[in-house]
Amino acid sequence: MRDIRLLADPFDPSSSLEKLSEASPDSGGIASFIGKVRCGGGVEALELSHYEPLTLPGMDALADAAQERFELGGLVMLHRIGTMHPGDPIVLVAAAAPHRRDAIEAVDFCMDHLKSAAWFWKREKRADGWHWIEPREADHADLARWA
Amino acid sequence: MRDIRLLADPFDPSSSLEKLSEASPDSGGIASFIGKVRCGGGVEALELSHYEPLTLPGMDALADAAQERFELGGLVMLHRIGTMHPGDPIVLVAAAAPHRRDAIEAVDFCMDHLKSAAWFWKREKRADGWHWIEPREADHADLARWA
Amino acid sequence: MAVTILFLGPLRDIAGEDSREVSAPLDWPGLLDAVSGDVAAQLKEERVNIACAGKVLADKTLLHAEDGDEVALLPPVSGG
Amino acid sequence: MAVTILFLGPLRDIAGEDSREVSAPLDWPGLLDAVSGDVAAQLKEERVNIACAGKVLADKTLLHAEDGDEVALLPPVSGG
Repeated sequence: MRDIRLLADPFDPSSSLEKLSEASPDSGGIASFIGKVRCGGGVEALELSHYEPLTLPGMDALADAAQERFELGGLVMLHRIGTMHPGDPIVLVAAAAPHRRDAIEAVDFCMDHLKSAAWFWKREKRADGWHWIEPREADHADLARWA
Repeated sequence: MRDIRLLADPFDPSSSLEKLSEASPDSGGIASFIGKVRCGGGVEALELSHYEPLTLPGMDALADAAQERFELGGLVMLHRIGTMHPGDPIVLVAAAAPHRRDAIEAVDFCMDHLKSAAWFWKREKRADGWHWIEPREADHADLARWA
Repeated sequence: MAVTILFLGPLRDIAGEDSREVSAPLDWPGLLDAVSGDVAAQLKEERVNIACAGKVLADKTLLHAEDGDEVALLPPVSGG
Repeated sequence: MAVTILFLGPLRDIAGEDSREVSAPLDWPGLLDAVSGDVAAQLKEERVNIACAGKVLADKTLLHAEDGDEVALLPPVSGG
């Protein structure tokens, strides 16, 4: 199973995880990461914009790279675009693999690239209006680990 | 939320993940690993035995170590004992955290320790009977990363 | 026909518009002239990329957009 | 009263029993005498641990089990 998608509407990470698990009976391990809009901290909404001609092809190329680098039985990468609210899932990366560390590292690898090397721009709405989010230095350092 | 348990009966990792997610509204990230009995390969059943006076206290101490080492908003560690069949979940480790890499590394850390340093013994039933599973060399190397 | 310049992410706010049509062909000096001074200053920063016709340019100063091409101005990303 | 020796994991198969009661006190030489030669050979391996009264011994040769203690013989683990 390989499911790489941009989603304009809310989604349920649990049901995607279960589908991956069912579709990967010979993979003993499934690792996942779910990123959500944080509650608290004064964020009222979060908007993710993207550039269609680059974003999905970039995610597909990232999935290719993960499948080449790690021995995987399945890979799911779902990423929201549009406006989200606190508690809403933003991203799900899940990998099924015969060996535990392939699954965990594939998720780590994909998340680092989605954070720093995928064509998304994020802004938050606070009481005083919208603010663009700058990339964090830590995200670039995380990405550099895979070079 | 902290939920560290040994389970004698089948469990549903998805519902535990969802509970962790709901209980950790201010953690933007939730990482997880689900280990299942592999289908195929001729394994008909898997039995995990343990030593009660050590096993659960050991998992609690592991959870303490993870919470000390990483900034976590919640931690779930569920481990089956008894007889399982292909497709059955064996273990769920899930960590909620404000920062992605804390969540992912906490799961990695707990799994490495559960594999090589927790008091479980595993045997598989194949067509010719039961076989004890020896620890893998790779598991020891994985554990050594955290020393 | 023309070249469409697309302002993405925070560059949209700096430009005050989503996109702008300019006459083809469009090269790097032409692009810097076609946008506001604030946007031009951003474009000169290394961390701002340019895509032309769906491809990110390895060297944005070699931009050469023709009739019908879309030129996307890509500020630093912040996904996930 | 007595000391209970508990055979865990694969040691249970090697011993051919789950547990055995022996008279207290029990020390390391006494333990090696109380079990079969095959189990004793396993016990001498570094990767086999011993717990006494719920605590894993840092040095198993310092075993000193008293009346009512449980001595658990712990072969290499394979969890998760």
